[in-house]
Amino acid sequence: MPELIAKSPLGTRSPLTIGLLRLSEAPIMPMTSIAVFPGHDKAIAKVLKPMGLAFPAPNMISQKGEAFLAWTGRDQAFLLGVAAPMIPASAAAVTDQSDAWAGLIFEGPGAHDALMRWVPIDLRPERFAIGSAIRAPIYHMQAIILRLTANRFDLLVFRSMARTAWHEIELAMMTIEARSQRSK
Amino acid sequence: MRIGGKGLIDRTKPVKFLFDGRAYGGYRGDTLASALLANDVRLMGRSFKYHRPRGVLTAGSEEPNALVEIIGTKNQTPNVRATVQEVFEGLNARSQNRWPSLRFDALGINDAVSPFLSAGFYYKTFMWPRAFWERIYEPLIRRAAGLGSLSGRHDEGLYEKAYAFCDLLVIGSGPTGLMAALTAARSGADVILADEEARLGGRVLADDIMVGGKPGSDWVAEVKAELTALPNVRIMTRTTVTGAYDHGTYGALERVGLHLRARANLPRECFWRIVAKRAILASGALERGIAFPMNDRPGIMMAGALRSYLNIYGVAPAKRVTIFANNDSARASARAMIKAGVTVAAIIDSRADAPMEDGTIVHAGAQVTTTRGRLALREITVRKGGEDILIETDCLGVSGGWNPTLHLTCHMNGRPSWCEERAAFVPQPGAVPGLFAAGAANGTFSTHGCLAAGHAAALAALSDLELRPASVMLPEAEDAPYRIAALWAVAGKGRAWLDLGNDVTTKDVALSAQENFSSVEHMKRYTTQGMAPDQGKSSNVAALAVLADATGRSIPETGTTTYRPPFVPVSIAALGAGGRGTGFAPQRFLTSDQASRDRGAPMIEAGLWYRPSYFPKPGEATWRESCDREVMMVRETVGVADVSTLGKIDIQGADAARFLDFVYSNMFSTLPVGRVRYGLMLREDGFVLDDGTTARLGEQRYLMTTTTAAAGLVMRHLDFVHQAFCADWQVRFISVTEAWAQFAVAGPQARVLLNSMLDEPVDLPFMGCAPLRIGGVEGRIFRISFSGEEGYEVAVPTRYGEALFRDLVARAETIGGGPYGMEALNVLRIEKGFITHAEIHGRVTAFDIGMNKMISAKKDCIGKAGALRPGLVGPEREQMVGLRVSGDKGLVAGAHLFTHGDAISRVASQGYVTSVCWSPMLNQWLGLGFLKNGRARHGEKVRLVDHMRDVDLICEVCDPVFHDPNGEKLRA
Amino acid sequence: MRYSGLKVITEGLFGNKGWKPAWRNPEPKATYDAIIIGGGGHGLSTAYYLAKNYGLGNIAVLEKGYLGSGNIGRNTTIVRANYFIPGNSEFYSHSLKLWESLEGKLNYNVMHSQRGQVVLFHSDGQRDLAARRGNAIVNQGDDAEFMSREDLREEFPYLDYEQTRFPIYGGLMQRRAGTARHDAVAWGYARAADQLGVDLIQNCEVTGIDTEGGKVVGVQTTRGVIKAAKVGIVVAGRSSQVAAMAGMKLPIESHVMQAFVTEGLKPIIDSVISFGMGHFYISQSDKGGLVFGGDLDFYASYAARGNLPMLEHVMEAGMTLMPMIGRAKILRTWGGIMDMTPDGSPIIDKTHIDGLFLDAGWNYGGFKAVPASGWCMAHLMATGQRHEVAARFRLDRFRLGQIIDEEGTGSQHNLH
Amino acid sequence: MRLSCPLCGPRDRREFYYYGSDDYLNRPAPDAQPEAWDDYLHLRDNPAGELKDLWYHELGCGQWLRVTRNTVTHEVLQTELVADRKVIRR
Repeated sequence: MPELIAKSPLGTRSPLTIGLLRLSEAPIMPMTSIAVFPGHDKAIAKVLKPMGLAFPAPNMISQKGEAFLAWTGRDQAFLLGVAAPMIPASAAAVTDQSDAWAGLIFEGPGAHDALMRWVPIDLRPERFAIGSAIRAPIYHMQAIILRLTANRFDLLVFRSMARTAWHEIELAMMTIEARSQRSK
Repeated sequence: MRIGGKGLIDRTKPVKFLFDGRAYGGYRGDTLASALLANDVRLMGRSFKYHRPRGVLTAGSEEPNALVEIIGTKNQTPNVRATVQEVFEGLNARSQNRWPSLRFDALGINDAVSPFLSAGFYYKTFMWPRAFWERIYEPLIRRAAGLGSLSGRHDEGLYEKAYAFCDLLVIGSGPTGLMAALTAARSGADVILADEEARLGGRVLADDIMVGGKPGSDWVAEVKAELTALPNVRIMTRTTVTGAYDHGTYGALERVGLHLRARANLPRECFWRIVAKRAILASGALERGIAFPMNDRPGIMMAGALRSYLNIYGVAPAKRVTIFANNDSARASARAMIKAGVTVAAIIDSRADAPMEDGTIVHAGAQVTTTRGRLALREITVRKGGEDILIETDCLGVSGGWNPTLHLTCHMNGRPSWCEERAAFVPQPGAVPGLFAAGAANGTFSTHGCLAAGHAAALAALSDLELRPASVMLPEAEDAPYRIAALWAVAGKGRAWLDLGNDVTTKDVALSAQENFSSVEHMKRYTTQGMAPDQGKSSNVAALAVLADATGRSIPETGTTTYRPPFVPVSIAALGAGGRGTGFAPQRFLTSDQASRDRGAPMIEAGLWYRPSYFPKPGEATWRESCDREVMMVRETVGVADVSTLGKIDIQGADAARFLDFVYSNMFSTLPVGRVRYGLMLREDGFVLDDGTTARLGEQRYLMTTTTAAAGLVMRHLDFVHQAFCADWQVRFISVTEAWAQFAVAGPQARVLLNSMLDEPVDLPFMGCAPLRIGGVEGRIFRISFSGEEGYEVAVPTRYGEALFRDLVARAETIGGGPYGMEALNVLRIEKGFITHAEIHGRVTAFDIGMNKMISAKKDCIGKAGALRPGLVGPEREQMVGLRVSGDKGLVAGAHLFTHGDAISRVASQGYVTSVCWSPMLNQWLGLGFLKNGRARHGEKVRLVDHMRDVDLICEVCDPVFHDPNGEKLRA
Repeated sequence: MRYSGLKVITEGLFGNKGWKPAWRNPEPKATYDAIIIGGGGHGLSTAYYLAKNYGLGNIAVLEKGYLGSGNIGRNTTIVRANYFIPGNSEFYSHSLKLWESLEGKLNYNVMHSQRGQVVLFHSDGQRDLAARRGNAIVNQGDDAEFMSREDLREEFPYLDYEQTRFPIYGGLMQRRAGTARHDAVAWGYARAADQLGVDLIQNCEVTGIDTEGGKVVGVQTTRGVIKAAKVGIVVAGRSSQVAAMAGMKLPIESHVMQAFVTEGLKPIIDSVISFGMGHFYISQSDKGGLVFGGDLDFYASYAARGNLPMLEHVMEAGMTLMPMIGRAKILRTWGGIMDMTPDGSPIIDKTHIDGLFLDAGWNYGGFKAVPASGWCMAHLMATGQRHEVAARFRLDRFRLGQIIDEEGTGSQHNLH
Repeated sequence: MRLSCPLCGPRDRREFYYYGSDDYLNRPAPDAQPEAWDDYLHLRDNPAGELKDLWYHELGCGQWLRVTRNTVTHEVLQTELVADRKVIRR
């Protein structure tokens, strides 16, 4: 009987702090794609309601306690933080995505500035409100960008590209810090 | 020389720098040009073609003459404008395009033979003898041409790119830009104010203008303080907006660290992509010269630049200044010089009705007809009323008028229109949607006019943005009319330069007209007018006027060439920031990556993934030895390979089967649950798109696999087919490539290995699939094979991938097996005649690979109609065959095939080889290839020729399946 | 007037006053034997070869703007014959041979410089494809050779050989490939055609094509009706619009492709270098500017200007391949409009209208094709027969599936 | 260059993959004549002016868009989801 040890996408990498910014890997958490079949919105709403969730509008997150339902596409959302509920097979395609993505937590004042080195989206707090979820590139990579609280981004990239994502954000953190030191 | 009490430089911060190896002193806030002028250095460069001595002409990024190399510790930067480069302690600058030195340049000989180097002379000569062009003429030309030099070393500097967004982008911070930014900012708009210079203020500072009753610099400081305090304003200095692109996107180059000594992690430059809902072009105007004979000597500069050097840098370029102008604006230079204690020898004003000037001689209706001085201006000749006057002077400030800096308005093909009154082109309103040109950039030249225009432009933008304008008081300022009488060129002996950068003279333009290169585009291309580093910023309009004159047309009839991005040259490194090295594309790592590297496997790139090539063992000297061993290991015992890179797509829904029937050429609705089927996917044009196996996991659930290379392509294709043709079907799909780590376990001992780690023995038919519990983890198992041996693929959630790989390999090794890499995988599949994208390379049909029968007759599918075209089937097409040859002479992929006995020529080519390997099992070289009518030619000996690698041999055509043709091992 | 070094010197001694116009500005006649619509490289070379090879004296070239105002004046000037699919192989091979004697024939220095072009490869698979290409080139009778990584290091020391993303495995070199001064090609053909009596009529836009009973009889222009029994449409970039005047719908989509030039630099890049992974190719002009480009902007456009994403991608590719160019500065960027066909290969063919011929669909390979395109189009217009080296460039090949697809990307216009 | 994805909002052109004219939506019947397939796969009006074409929000939501655009000015007049189209029954 083999002993299968779970490993997170970045393994044992410790959090990185440069200046006021901090980058760390998020722990693996349950993540389920729920893709509603045409005409089954109500059936899904019925499943979500007891959980205190609603199917999110585009670019939005529905949240209740530990559970987040983040919009990820047309008639598609990712349920994060809790195990998937029972969903009738006729209502939605349910696919486990927990292992498909690497989660990065990027936080600190001005984190948006660093991220906007790579992301072609206006991520400033006043333009990218708490409760937003978008699909957007981080440089060449597909990503999901979530804003759950102020001064923090939760980033999801394909698991195999976690190191590239880390490296790129680290670069941005370094240059932002060097710029802040420039006048000194 | 430095003038006491003037300028905005920080005199408490002296800096030392080098120019051509000599040390000079300057102050923080100086540019290289201002610091050199302060040290009375006037010779700063050599011209492009004639290598004539040149000094600084301007005080801005439009500088055509004073281009230098900046020597860093690790590298050098060519063609840096001395007028833009700020000095810092230790700055090392070097003049360029001269040998052996700036003062004595051997190629100065070109100047002496200039009559033979007229416009386009090179099109008319150097043709004979033919072989001399590449060997003699062209190398000579190339060596003489060019300006600065690259070192040839990698640019290790740090660069970055970034995005920014705003309601309103204000380009330029002179009176117009500051007023616009202030108005918009107070009204709550989200504003970016960008200025090319290190300081805000533009010509308010350069001209030392009074604004609102106080010195301009005070007014600028007040506005700056207010803007800085506002949260909705972002001020970007040292930032040049370089291009206007579609839908409110602007490119901008920020000089982040170029004004400082190199520091760790501080980028040299940043290229910004600014998305603005509206923009105001407040970029001011550029002064232009007058083409009078010998107008290129060091000491001859723009009249406005004299004011910039004096008011910003506290520098007077000379002791005895003369002014030559056709408009009023240059008078300010004379006044400023006098006030600073510099002698103004005379003002030469070409207008007969030129106003007088207190305390200065004004030669009205006069022109400068020639100049003297070898390395610096010494004397000028002025013609007035038929008489020549000699004036001793070491600096001549010239003003031929002002051209609005409207370049950005041309970036979307807009053409400016001619304004006779201003003798200048002015922007076409709306040329760039959302961009308003205002102030001097729009032809308004008084300070009051600019302030008002900035305010008005902001109001227009606010109205578009649906923001209520806050009240802003317009400060008082001068409102003098702009009076000019156009003067483009002065007749006389000697060359009169238009384009100083490319050494284009009025004679060149006249010659181009004489030779019927009379369209403005022809003139530009024939003479190279406007194609130098300054892109004709100070010369294009005059050249156009000279051409108009030579062809007897008006300026509007003659037209204008257009300005293209970038407004100022932008380094490739800044535009390509992030792309260096591995940054060019994301790196994808397998869960087994570290385990493979631990075993010394060289990793190779495949579809952005890194995959192990082979796993060397002690004593193996070449990759072939390792590969052969791995192949035999799979054939004889068991091998383990990470195949997680294959694309995996989870397809669900009541219409999933129907959907697969539509996207695959063969049938999937008939596939039983728990079984796997090979599928062939076509493009709509009938050629093969991809292949792979698809498993039916449930009545309404399939798992499709794609090749590694085509995973993204297939996803896009499926999305298209679904959304375009059957969006209402009950089907949804999502990539699960990254969700599963999947390992091939192949070989006669595969089952033994698996059974050693499973609770229940494996019991799957060939092409079966089932859920699997392994080490307490829910996984999947598929009995499929890409090797021809009994094979399984085991999939577990990715987090367990590394552990499972290490465990599988360890177990395999206990029974004589082990891991195998891409090389062995390739040999195994060639032996079995399985195809990859080496075979299905986009020009191959199902017919070619012998799979025409896989296009089901019972249903429609993507590509079915396309595949029926006559050109896609038939014996004349090259069909896939096997090739083999015994002996140690190897087959090579890429070789062409010929009928034995035929001459080697394109027409005779019968096909080509796509994949080859040495088969350690069959002890011969095997190949897959395509051969005309190949299926009918099994057994024929054909000639294989590879000129690239000197291979010429005879090989045998055969069936492409070399190993286990009946699949007995697969089904074992 | 004949150009020569001696002439340059004698004219120089006398103030360059004696140079004659390079071509006349004739008024259009009422009737011509043949009309070429389009005064670009292909149109001018067609006219030249019609006059030169077939003795047609009464020809007009009608140009909407100025001569050479299309893609001949806005390309990256590369001349090569390194195609590998039959149809392209023989055609570009023929074209390169014509290039090699062009200056003498035209008495115009087009600065055709055979400085070599190397296409780099970055994997075993790419190496094998390069070999297949190289072999096809040699089989055709042209030159190609493999360069190892070590060979490359010696000749191009500034490439980033340590770069691990797409490491350099080797390259396929064609020594006879190179560059030419693009504008001069148009001017050389124009001047030579003019000297053979061809009327080059600028600022004359064709607004209609007149036919009678399935035969072409002439064209309508902004300068009046002009009659001719033979009309050639040679207007790459606007092919669809002009063909539509004759009721034709073409297998063409128009796309913009950008090109870039840096400020002048002392010689550093001697050959043309193409990056097999990054859609990037570069050469250095005689003036010293690095001239380079990449792929299409990829969206249908007639705007002759591009956008930042492709520009940045090309620069990133350049920085990956040869980081030593980082400090060179982009001086000018521009765009050209490409006739993109569904297989990436051109069309030189008759049309459904008698006497109306089409030369179009040059994708982004048009510059090097200028001599052979004119040669074959002239042959077709003069004889009514397809020239043997352009026999496969048929208009109906897409319907029939006789595809000439070098890239293997299929019937999507922008992928070639 | 920017396109407004009906789901994601205004986005940079670099997030999108381009296919071609929306002719690709008008798939002929399986038994249509070769000329119809030729028209579908190859022949294009290719207007210098207003064009409807297909873009894929590849680095975003994965939706195909039909964009109405001017090929001369690059002005975008409309974007809509291909999937929202009235599906042509095959």
